[in-house]
Amino acid sequence: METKQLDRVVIRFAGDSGDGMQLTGSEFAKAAAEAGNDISTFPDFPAEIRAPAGSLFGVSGFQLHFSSSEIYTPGDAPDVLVCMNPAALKTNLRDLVDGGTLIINTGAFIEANLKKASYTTNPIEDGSLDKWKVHAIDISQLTMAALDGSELTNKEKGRAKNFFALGLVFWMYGRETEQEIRRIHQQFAKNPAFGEANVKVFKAGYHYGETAEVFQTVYKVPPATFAPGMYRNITGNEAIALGLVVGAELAGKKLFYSGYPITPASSILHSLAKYKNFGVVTFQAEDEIAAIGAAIGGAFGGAIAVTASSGPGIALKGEAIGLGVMTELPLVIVNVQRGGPSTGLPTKTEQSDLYQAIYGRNGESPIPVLAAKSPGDTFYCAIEAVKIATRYMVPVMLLSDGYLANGSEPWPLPNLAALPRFDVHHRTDPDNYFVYQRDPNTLARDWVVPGTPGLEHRIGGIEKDALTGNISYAPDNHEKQTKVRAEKVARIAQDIGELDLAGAPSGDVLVIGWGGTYGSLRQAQQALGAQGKRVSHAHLRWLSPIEPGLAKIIHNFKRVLVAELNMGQLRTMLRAEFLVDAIGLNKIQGQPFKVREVIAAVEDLLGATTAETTAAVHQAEAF
Amino acid sequence: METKQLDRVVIRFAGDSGDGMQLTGSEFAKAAAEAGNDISTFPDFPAEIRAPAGSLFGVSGFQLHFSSSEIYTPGDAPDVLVCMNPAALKTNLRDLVDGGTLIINTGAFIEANLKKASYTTNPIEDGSLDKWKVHAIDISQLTMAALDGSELTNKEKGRAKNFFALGLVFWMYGRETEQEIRRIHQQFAKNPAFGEANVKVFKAGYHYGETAEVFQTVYKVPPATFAPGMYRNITGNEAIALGLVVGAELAGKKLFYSGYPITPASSILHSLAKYKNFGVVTFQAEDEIAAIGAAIGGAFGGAIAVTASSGPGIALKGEAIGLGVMTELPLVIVNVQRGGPSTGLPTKTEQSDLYQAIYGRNGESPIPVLAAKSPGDTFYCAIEAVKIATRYMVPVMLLSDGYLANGSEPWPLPNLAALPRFDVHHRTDPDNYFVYQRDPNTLARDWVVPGTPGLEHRIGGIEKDALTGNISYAPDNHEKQTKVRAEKVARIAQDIGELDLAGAPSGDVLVIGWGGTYGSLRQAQQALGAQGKRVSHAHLRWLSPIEPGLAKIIHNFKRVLVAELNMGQLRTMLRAEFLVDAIGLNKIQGQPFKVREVIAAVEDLLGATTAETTAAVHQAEAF
Amino acid sequence: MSDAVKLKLSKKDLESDQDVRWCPGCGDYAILATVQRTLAQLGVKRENTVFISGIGCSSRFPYYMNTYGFHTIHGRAPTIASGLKITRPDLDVWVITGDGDGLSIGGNHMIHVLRRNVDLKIILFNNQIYGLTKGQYSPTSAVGTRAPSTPTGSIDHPLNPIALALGAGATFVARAADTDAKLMGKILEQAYRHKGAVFIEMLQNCPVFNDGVWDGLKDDPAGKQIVLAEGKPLVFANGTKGIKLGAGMVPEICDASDPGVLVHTEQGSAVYASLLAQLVQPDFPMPMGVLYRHDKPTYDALAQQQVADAIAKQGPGDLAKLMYSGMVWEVGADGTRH
Amino acid sequence: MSDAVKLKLSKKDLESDQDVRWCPGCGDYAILATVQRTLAQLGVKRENTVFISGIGCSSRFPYYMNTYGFHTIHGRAPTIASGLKITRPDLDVWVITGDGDGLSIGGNHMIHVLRRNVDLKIILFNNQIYGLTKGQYSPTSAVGTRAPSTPTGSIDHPLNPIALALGAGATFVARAADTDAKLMGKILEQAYRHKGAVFIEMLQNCPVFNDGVWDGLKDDPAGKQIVLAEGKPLVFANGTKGIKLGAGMVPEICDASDPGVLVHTEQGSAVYASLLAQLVQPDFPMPMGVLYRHDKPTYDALAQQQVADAIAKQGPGDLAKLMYSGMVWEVGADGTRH
Ligand SMILES: Cc1ncc(C[n+]2csc(CCOP(=O)(O)OP(=O)(O)O)c2C)c(N)n1
Ligand SMILES: Cc1ncc(C[n+]2csc(CCOP(=O)(O)OP(=O)(O)O)c2C)c(N)n1
Ligand code: SF4
Ligand code: SF4
Ligand SMILES: [Mg+2]
Ligand SMILES: [Mg+2]
Repeated sequence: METKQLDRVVIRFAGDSGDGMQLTGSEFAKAAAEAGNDISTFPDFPAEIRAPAGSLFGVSGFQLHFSSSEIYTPGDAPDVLVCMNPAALKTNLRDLVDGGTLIINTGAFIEANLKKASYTTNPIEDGSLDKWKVHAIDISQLTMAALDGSELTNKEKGRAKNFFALGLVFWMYGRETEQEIRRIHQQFAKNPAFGEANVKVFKAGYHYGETAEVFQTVYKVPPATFAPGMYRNITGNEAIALGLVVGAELAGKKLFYSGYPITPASSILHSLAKYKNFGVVTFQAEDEIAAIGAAIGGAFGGAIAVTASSGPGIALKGEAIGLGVMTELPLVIVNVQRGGPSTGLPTKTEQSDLYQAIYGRNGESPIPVLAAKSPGDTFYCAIEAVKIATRYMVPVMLLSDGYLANGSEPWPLPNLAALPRFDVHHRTDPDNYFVYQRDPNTLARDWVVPGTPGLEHRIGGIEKDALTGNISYAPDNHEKQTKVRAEKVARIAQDIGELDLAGAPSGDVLVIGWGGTYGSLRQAQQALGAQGKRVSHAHLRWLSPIEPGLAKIIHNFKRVLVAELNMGQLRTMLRAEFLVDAIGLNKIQGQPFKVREVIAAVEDLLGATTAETTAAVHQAEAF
Repeated sequence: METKQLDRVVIRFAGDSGDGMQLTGSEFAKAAAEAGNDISTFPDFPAEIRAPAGSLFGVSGFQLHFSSSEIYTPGDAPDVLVCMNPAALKTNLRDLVDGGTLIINTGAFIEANLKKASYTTNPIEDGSLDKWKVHAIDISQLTMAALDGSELTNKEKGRAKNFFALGLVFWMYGRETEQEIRRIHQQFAKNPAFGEANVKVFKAGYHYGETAEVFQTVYKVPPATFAPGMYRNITGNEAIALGLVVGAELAGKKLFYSGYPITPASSILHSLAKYKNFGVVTFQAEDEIAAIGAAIGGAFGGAIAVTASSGPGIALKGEAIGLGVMTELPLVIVNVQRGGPSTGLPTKTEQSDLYQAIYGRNGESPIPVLAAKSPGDTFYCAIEAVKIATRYMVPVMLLSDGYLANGSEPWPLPNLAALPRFDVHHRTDPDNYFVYQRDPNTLARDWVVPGTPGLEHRIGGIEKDALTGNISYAPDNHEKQTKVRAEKVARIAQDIGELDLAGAPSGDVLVIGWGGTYGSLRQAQQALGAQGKRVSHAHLRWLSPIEPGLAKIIHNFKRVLVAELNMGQLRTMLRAEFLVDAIGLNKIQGQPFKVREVIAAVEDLLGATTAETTAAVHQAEAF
Repeated sequence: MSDAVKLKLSKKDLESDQDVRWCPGCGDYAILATVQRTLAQLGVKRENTVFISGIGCSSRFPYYMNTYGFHTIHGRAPTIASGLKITRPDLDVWVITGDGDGLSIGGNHMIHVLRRNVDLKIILFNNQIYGLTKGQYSPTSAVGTRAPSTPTGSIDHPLNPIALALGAGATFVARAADTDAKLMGKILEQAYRHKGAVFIEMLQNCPVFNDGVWDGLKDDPAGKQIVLAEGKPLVFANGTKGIKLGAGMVPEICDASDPGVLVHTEQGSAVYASLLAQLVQPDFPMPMGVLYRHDKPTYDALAQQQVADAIAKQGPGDLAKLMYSGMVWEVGADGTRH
Repeated sequence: MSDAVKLKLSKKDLESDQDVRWCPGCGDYAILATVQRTLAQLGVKRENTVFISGIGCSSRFPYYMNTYGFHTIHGRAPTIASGLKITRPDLDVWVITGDGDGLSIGGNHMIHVLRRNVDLKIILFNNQIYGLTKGQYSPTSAVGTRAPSTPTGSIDHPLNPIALALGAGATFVARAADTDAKLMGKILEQAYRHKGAVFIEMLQNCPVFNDGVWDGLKDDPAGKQIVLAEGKPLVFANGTKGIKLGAGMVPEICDASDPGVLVHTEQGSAVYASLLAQLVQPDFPMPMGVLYRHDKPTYDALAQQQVADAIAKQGPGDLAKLMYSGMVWEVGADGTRH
């Protein structure tokens, strides 16, 4: 039994939505993190809650990338694929690297399931899997055996089989089991019988690896080195929730969150609902319009008001956002994007709501828009959104996406003490108060809240006099106010930090991205850079106003490539802004970019030979 | 008493919203039309139904441009201003040309009204009106006198005073009175006493002109020459309604209109509700979402389904439009734009909903967008919208605005027989029917309606398989469908006619406009052209896809000026599309462009001397 | 609804070729089967039958019916169905919705479609939870419901769907449990025959996120249900107990022999119907069946009637005439007006 | 609502400096004056009073109150008011809406704010018409209403605002006419004291687009109105006639001496309240005053309570602890995990 050392492994667990693959994956991710690896995860599940067993559309997958060096993505293609049934094999095999390891639960490869997966012959037997290292194991049966004599029904026993797979991979990668066993017991504290059973099966899987002849090698992925400090695993939606709580704290105000459930935004509400002892009030409204309406009411009253949704829900908020623009109240609107149009691909990721964020309202109603680049980054974006909203008295749109929302990464805990406060001041001085009098620097009007004696006033959605705030239909006043509202957003540039640029400020190709594609783009740039290519990557955090730093460099490159998970929305904006003949790398498949796709596109622009491309791809994988 | 001949006159009636200025203006417009003048009108009224008498915000105005030669706009500035009270004078005087004629109802210039208009001294007496030809007449008193001995209450008598003004201007411009007298009797048929009184007062006003010494001259504006044929006066909303009825007829289908009232779109519903004998069904829904929902249901059932609203209402329709895009059903969505953002300036005109039309939805959801250029043109745009929607199976957005909706012009009646039919075909053949099988040319899927045996099928908002239309989460299918939806819109270019271009296809300045600004832009171009300037004007009817003809010429000009009543929305689109450094002429005052404003902007680009500019302006006025 | 020619149809004929994607054990299966069986028995024309839904687990329903179907957007099914029925009165239009789809985001459309009495058959799957979005509480969830969005319990008072429908002016209001195929079938048949808006509350179990929420009622039909029958008294507990109108017009449980025991009629007064609506768990057994039914002209019929009247009165529309309405004049060959 | 310290306030103190922009003779003037006078008498704190409205003539109301005010967007006032009240329970929040704003586009928010019992005082101006958009019929317009959008008469059955509010679970339901300042004042004062959602239907005249729509009732108060008084019988026509519950639970007009004449109590049963809701023109005189009033915990109080409980239970939030929740580990100076 030899032990082989690896720098990095990409493993994917695939099975029925009922097979518990999400749990298996995240547990193994925790183990990897505990072992000190850098990790990146990508859960990918169907829109159905629990589609019928064995169906192709019911397959649920969880991909984990763990490594002894820094990584940015969940990996392009799995080295190891665990398939709990034929449907999972059918839908995932194409991604497995040639020569990769394939672990199959033969127990599920029965006639009925094969048919559901539209296999005419059993792939395990028809030789169609020859180019992979196949480990065909009757996990179902072994699970039953492990639970022989337990009180549980056979149905219940069957449910434990994912823990067999978990135990097996624990052994394959030499992971510590105590921690995991403790966690299983905790998780099933309410139902010890299940906990007991799952632990039994987990151990069975582990020992099967040890004893069975089938595995010749154990793999070791040594710990990665990180910057010193405290770390935790975090998903994008967890981090947004934390960021909002911290943002409110830094503003010295209370947080009010008002939302209506929608995938993949719902879990922000779920997290915040647990933080009531921070004074957080959460409100599940009757629809998205009511949700933002309540948020606007909260903002009028002096709360840090936030609403979140996904594309279809944001569409419904458009009119109310306009009211926020006109009344100049601080508000944070989060859009956790998913595949569109219409209901589209509700559980898949996409970046196709950028136009909606920037342009999707009636009238001239510009608002600031920023986007998070990684699960952990959503924390800082949330804080920044709160800061800008209150500082400039304006609704701010924060863009995330399904990939960030559900994906997780090790996250260095922020040093709270080091985060600058931005305490909000509510005017109380009644002496010559004018409702639309503005701060000369930010152009923000005073945030006066009801309850303040002597400052009683009225606001609303009809155009307002530039000073008094009274209704005004005066032509010049309307033009003036329209321009001030635009200028206010433009001035936010003064609060925007350095452009996130990797590579030289000039060169052959500038790759521009925004939001959740950061990992793939940055990794591709590094691979190409290491190959000596004159390629840089600028990742935009602010989309409105457009990062000021970009203007300084965008003209210094032969070619500009805008990579987005849409048909070219940022590209259109940049072409209009800079008159640069930017071309697009666009993917509309509900899936993140693979690093190799980005490299190929850039090499293409560089007119590279395939040989070079493959070199760079290997380089990328070496990271 | 001399008679002076004029080529053109701009007259504005201004008074309380209760003073009946809209009626006076439109009656005088009819008289001008009857007299064979070319005319253009611009009603301008407050958001309040009937604001309190004498208030500044309660002033209602109606401007009429009548001429013996072709005209395109209601005129930049009135030559004659009729003011029924101080507030009207205060808000309108600034527009009156120097030396212009000012007719004032002194009867309303009492202390209280002067105060409401924040006059400290009476302008009639303080000499502040010296630079105009002032006719101070106690119209109130003269009206009372005319009705001496009538049964009516004094309040009722007072209401007739606008007819005194009407009679007076009838005399000033030597208009026939019989017709008008007949019309007044008709209008008040339900209440003959009022009719009688109004006629009395109308005559009194006329005779006052004759007898009183004050007027030294009568003006004659000879008839204009038009292309031979039948004509009528028409407003934009009337013409849209007619166009929709005709469009449905040309498609061989029934029209279903579903809307929720909103200014300035409501009157489309009001007109169509009168056309029930054409088989038109109208539905006043509970809100804008229900309105478009019902329209989509109608489209699913095989109707020519239409919904209309204005900016805030269109914002609410965004999500449902996406459903129309995904299910590929024919639909016409009309946006009669008004001042934004939010409630904004509900009764004023603006072009600031272009972004919303093009980009204002979640996901990749491109739709065709076209805009009407004049009240009469909305008729043809409505027909074209119906044609494209049914031919390509797609929701089409038609943009109009408050200026077109309420403004009127003499309209040559279309030759119905000459309008090409585009009969709709509903597939009934069940043999190898696939729900998303497409026409190779238009990429439209078959429009199969319920009630067709053997073609039962299901559609919905989740991504659809490119052939069968079944739910599909397949990555490649989603990308394919997203691209097809975009390509379908792009292909509409093949149905778009010649670019509407005035001037040479190359030159110094290309002025590009869209929608209701046509008149001012075209007139400015002609004036500049007549001055030998190398200036052309391209007016876009189609904004998505962008008029194909534009690509051929846009690069042939030194400068490109995009003139819009917004902050530069089309400009942004054109810069992105053509990488042309287009600059903007933008006005956000809830008012149309004045021809002089356009000329000034162009001359500015040409680096002209003010002398030249004024020459061109006079040229324009000479049209 | 359109008088269907009796065809020999079997349940199978109503099943589409799509795999049903609900969780194992979901109450939706039983409702689907009953609808398919009932429509088959009624011999409806598949091509004239349309199922329209919003978004939610329940709203996947149309995909499984071998009829025309439209899976629309969240809460808007009643609007789309209205537009279809108003323009195509020849079709039988059914609306499938959930307690979130139909009462939360779609509440406004629901009350307006009911008050207009559009001839739609609306089936609301009430599982007191948002299933598709993984178990948040809904407007019908009991106070104190612990769900992901309310870890310490929900605090809003639930809607009473029946009371709301009656308050909106519904003309046909009924209730059944997903487990009671017989009653479901009876109600569906009556609904099919009713000319006007139908509102059926289906008590549905969501084993995954709200398992057993209706068990109290389902496990003890005798004690917790009053199966309504025309002209029969409101009795339960095997005919031992009844419902009467007590002092202050408060409904009371009484002995079945009590002369005050109310007698059911579907055509009862609005006040009587509202009393039935007040009979809810845990204090009362819940009335099952058709609670209220009255005939009222339908919106779709009236809309079509107005068109017919207009044609009768003004004659079929003449486009030329229409063009010429308003002030029309001619410009002669000389280019000036005559 | 917040117990206001009695201040010497006059109506003038409640008037803002804005010109009132309603048409001459509009019923809104009287309602505005009564609200101003009543709040002055109640000695409310102007700074703690907020008026929130949607869009419509009636919704211009907040501009004229010298308090805090928010003229929002069409139909959404209840949502904005809810957000304000939930986060600022110390404020007195009033909602002004119309029959279009509150029952057409805003119907869903209306029923949900009522069922949640958010402590808001909602005044619905019912003129049975869309005033601001120039006179289209509204959800409360009678069948056959001729309006610009219905030249041959409207065909949808109107909503009964009171029945809808009750169906949604409102805890305070009242009705008054714009012409009856005294009754308006009494109701407003009670509303102010009620802890919970208040729904007041104000019968308002729109002289421009729907003149006299309530005249039948206003011109014959004795014959067409039942002025409700706690503990007093439902009598009208100068005490000669009464209302009783007839056979089949159908309300009937009877002789005042009839022993069956119902006696009013605001705290009556839901069934009794629904009977009052059924008393509408032209068949019945309409009950004026407070039809129904019950105490129920308010959403805003419960929401704040949950926060207080959480703090009591878990202690005030500690951000550091929060950050450290979940699986946390340390990376040492050597860059590897310990
Ligand atoms: C505009 C919009 N908002 C929110 C959602 C998310 N969503 C989908 S279904 C649903 C609620 C489903 O609950 P219910 O109607 O009771 O149906 P069930 O799943 O319980 O059958 C929600 C909130 C959406 N798809 N669209
Ligand atoms: C989103 C939106 N849709 C439509 C309108 C147009 N609109 C303004 S007020 C109104 C109805 C007003 O009726 P009601 O609420 O009864 O108020 P009233 O004017 O009668 O007092 C409508 C349809 C709007 N402003 N915004
Ligand atoms: S989540 Fe509940 S309602 Fe939805 S399919 Fe599963 S069991 Fe049925
Ligand atoms: S239109 Fe009617 S409701 Fe509106 S202000 Fe005038 S009178 Fe009042
Ligand atoms: Mg549900
Ligand atoms: Mg109204």
